[in-house]
Amino acid sequence: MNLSVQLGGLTLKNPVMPASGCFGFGQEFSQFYDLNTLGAIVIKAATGEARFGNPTPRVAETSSGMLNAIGLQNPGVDQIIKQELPFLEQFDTPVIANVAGSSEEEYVIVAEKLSKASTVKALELNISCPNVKEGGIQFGTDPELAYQLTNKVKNVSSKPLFVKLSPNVTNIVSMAKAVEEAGADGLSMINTLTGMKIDLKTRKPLIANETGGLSGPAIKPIAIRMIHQVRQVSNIPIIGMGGITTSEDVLEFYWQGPTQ
Amino acid sequence: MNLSVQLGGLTLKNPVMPASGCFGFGQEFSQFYDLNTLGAIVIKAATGEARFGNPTPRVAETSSGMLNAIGLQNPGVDQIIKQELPFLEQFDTPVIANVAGSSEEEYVIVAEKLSKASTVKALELNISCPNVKEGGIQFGTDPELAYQLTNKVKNVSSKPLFVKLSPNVTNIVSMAKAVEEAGADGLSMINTLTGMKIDLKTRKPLIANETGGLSGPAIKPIAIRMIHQVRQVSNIPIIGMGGITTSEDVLEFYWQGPTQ
Amino acid sequence: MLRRPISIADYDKQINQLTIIYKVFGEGTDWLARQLPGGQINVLGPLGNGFDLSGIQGQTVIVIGGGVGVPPLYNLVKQLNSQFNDVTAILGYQSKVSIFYEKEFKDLTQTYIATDDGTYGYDGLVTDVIRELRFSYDHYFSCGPTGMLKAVQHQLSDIDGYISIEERMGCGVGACFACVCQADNDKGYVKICQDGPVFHAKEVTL
Amino acid sequence: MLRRPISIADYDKQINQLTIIYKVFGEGTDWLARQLPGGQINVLGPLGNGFDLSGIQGQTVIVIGGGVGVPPLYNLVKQLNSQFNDVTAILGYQSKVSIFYEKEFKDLTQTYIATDDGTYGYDGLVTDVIRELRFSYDHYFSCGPTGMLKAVQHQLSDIDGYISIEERMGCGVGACFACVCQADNDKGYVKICQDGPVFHAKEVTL
Ligand SMILES: Cc1cc2nc3c(=O)[nH]c(=O)nc-3n(C[C@H](O)[C@H](O)[C@H](O)COP(=O)(O)OP(=O)(O)OC[C@H]3O[C@@H](n4cnc5c(N)ncnc54)[C@H](O)[C@@H]3O)c2cc1C
Ligand SMILES: Cc1cc2nc3c(=O)[nH]c(=O)nc-3n(C[C@H](O)[C@H](O)[C@H](O)COP(=O)(O)OP(=O)(O)OC[C@H]3O[C@@H](n4cnc5c(N)ncnc54)[C@H](O)[C@@H]3O)c2cc1C
Ligand SMILES: Cc1cc2nc3c(=O)[nH]c(=O)nc-3n(C[C@H](O)[C@H](O)[C@H](O)COP(=O)(O)O)c2cc1C
Ligand SMILES: Cc1cc2nc3c(=O)[nH]c(=O)nc-3n(C[C@H](O)[C@H](O)[C@H](O)COP(=O)(O)O)c2cc1C
Ligand code: FES
Ligand code: FES
Repeated sequence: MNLSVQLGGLTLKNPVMPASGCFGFGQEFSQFYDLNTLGAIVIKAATGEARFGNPTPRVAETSSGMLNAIGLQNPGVDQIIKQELPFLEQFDTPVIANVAGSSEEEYVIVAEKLSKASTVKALELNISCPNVKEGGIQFGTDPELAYQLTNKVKNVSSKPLFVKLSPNVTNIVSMAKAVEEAGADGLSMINTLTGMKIDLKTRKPLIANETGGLSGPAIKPIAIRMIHQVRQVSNIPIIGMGGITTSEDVLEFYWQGPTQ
Repeated sequence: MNLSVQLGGLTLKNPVMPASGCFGFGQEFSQFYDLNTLGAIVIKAATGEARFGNPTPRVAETSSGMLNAIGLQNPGVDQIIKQELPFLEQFDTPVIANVAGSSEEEYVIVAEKLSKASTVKALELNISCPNVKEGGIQFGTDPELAYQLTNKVKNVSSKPLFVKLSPNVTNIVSMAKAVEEAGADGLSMINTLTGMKIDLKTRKPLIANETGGLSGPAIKPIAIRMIHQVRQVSNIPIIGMGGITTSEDVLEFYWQGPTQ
Repeated sequence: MLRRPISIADYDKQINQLTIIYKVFGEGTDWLARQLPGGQINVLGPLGNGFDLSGIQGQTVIVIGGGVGVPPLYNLVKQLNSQFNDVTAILGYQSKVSIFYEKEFKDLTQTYIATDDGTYGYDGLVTDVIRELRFSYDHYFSCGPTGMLKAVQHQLSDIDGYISIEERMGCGVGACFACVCQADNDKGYVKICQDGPVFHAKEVTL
Repeated sequence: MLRRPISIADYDKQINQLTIIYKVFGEGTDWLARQLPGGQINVLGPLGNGFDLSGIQGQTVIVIGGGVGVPPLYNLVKQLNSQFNDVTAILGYQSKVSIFYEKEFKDLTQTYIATDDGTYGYDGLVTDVIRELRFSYDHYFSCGPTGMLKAVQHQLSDIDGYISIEERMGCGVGACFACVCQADNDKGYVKICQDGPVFHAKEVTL
């Protein structure tokens, strides 16, 4: 059975790939299975400089889900290119690099550098991280800002560009349309929904950052709905995610018409 | 232990009440326990005329949650006052009536009629039902429309007015502020998040209405987050809901400062 | 997890035993099937109505079941027998492998089996069997997938009939309006969980 | 449900047996406690490091445990004994009722018990016991709540020490950056699940 898919110019062996941030830079999970079996590898968000991220606790369990507020911890784009990407060269699996930042300039610099790295086959523009004070999310909730940012990044990158949308919006369709018009080659849907958990002992938010991003099976119905809505108005590929844990889940996303 | 709470002018024995639509008009659950034990009873949405609601299937199970698209089925405000409210008079528990509609005029008429019913002690303005084509949700996602509607309803009603907010928005705080400025005596948070489930056999949405509202433990972290955010900027009472199933859940909401 | 609606297939008041028969279909029935003898499960019921057999005595009756609609008819046939009716059962299944309760029914009454794919018994639908038999009946009782009920309702429109219908449910007690069905009554609808699941065939529009 | 991080308290290579000791704290450990003999559970491990005892022979060693930090120290004391060290154990608990493994430790080595509320043994914290004893040690090993570790780290800052630290975890393998701790190394942090949970007391900033 041929499971290969076309994804905005890339050909993938199969439509299965890890979501950014859940897979580090690939080293850890390579001890558990052969990364060649994946359709693509999406690495953790890169920013212009190294970031330490948020204080701990950074994760909390919820019903059929979890909250995380890692806060984009990463060694910075230069270190990622130098120290992390070489390991991934050995696999016959395209690498998609997740691009983050606090300002338009930072996004553009990070995207430009990553798009020049030969191991990187596509970019995923993370305009939807809810876990850092400045950066990310405002680009993901305002179609105008999202359009501008996508446009600027597209101009400096020769590689296919996926834009990762935030579900924390009133109108997902207008966000999708804006970034498509700005030149996005595809969409990644969805990032996490902003949530909170209270520690019953302290009566305070359990996560040090107070809010965190909700992921897991709990949010799958929301992901499916948003992808369905966007699919009615757009034909560019969609990388679907949000609570995928079983093969049935894969099919539920697949039959929406997205790619993954 | 005195569990009584003040709720926008009402005094409740305790802060526990069912959410609108999950409790019909009280008759059914009165067979299972004494409705006098509740802090308040929130009845199903009333519209100007009788509505049959959406085609079936109307509900679907999801991980730690469910989708519903009942579509505001109800016998209409006049019938509710005549046929349903008399049953609730026997209980020493205040009734909060949920008000819905497709147009400003309809909301105003329904609110006016219900506020004159002696059994009704407060109104809950449902500007957040995601399950009917026209009506409800646009008022719940646009602060300007929400302000106007709340204001008009407040003018025709002498009873405390709670406005039920939709979580399907980018900025819950601006919605809360708008309705508070318009005169809301309190807020109900949250209504359901719009979601979808695919039937793996037909490859089509399982719910006849395609989308449905996601409720249950899955959405609790989102409810807690939104209540927390609104609590920072507003002091009016909040009726909290969204996935409350255990006493621990009650406390998690309670310690946000809302009333319920 | 939401509760699952399951019919009472049989009961024995002497030994306080209630029998349910179900098909492992998804997560809920899978969980149920993994429960061990001696274990406890949380049940809300009995809810709704059952087949009303008052006055149905010494008549000719046809009982039509499809798939998991078969079990609730078992106790019905027992009761019809005890009221001296002449009962014919017609049971439809997808395929030979999905047949169950054949012997139990045959021990009770004259029973015809049909399979969609013709791998056992009559090759076709229960409505085909009814057409071939060309008997005349005073009453019919049916339980099965909505498509089958609709066909039976149409085919036997001139006979007094009762059907048990299925719908996805929320509360099971009539409070949430998840399980409504259009009906020819003053409200225009019935709630299957509370008013049903058994209705007069003329009352509901499938 | 997310996986729960639990230390290996003891193991026996001959009979392929691994012992874990845990406190029923919330949903996950409650589930674990309800599993039956003969059942199977899904385990990912062993992950991370353990206490490194190479070269620690014939020395004086103090072992400090608090609450559920006690179990992982059991096998450690066994190993320290087998390497001819002179071991003192100081175990802190909230109250008399929460004490466990006292006898097991006393069978192995000289053991002091402290309780926060003074209902058993020494009335106070493990750091109070250490202060009273006024012995001198070559090394210390500690496992317990972060507050205790911090106090011990401070009190015994001039002794070569190793601490095992706790944090809420996501992946358990180093991929998600949930469990980082600030550290005095070139990256500025360690991942507890992958680089730890045991660190040299001088390396990490609690
Ligand atoms: C009044 C009534 C009586 C029934 N009696 C029996 C019986 O005696 N034996 C038997 O095997 N089955 C019976 N069914 C069907 C049975 O309820 C479903 O097969 C079962 O709910 C499937 O649950 P699941 O978790 O295995 O499947 P899933 O697909 O995992 O269930 C997901 C959700 O869909 C609902 N659902 C799925 N299929 C149906 C269905 N056909 N009807 C209603 N809800 C459904 C479930 O209740 C659940 O909420 C009856 C249904 C109704 C309405
Ligand atoms: C490296 C390490 C070793 C441990 N070894 C042991 C041991 O040997 N025996 C023992 O009883 N306990 C041990 N713990 C603590 C144990 O992991 C927690 O008590 C347990 O995870 C609580 O889970 P729960 O489902 O019962 O509680 P819940 O509060 O329901 O758990 C909710 C979530 O919080 C996490 N969590 C809660 N408390 C802690 C905690 N103290 N540390 C890390 N995550 C936590 C859970 O893993 C889960 O993801 C260890 C923790 C770590 C980090
Ligand atoms: C621990 C963790 C870290 C994440 N980090 C990132 C990130 O760096 N960049 C990003 O675009 N998304 C990040 N995400 C979001 C995921 O990529 C994904 O969009 C989300 O988790 C929903 O999918 P899931 O339910 O399958 O996890 C992170 C999620 C988790 C749980
Ligand atoms: C079956 C069903 C019907 C509902 N009908 C209404 C309604 O008529 N009016 C309303 O304001 N909310 C309605 N809701 C939303 C609930 O009142 C509540 O806001 C939501 O379900 C979240 O709370 P929960 O997770 O505790 O169910 C309905 C929810 C369900 C599940
Ligand atoms: S299932 Fe709620 S009304 Fe029937
Ligand atoms: S738990 Fe994921 S990095 Fe440690």
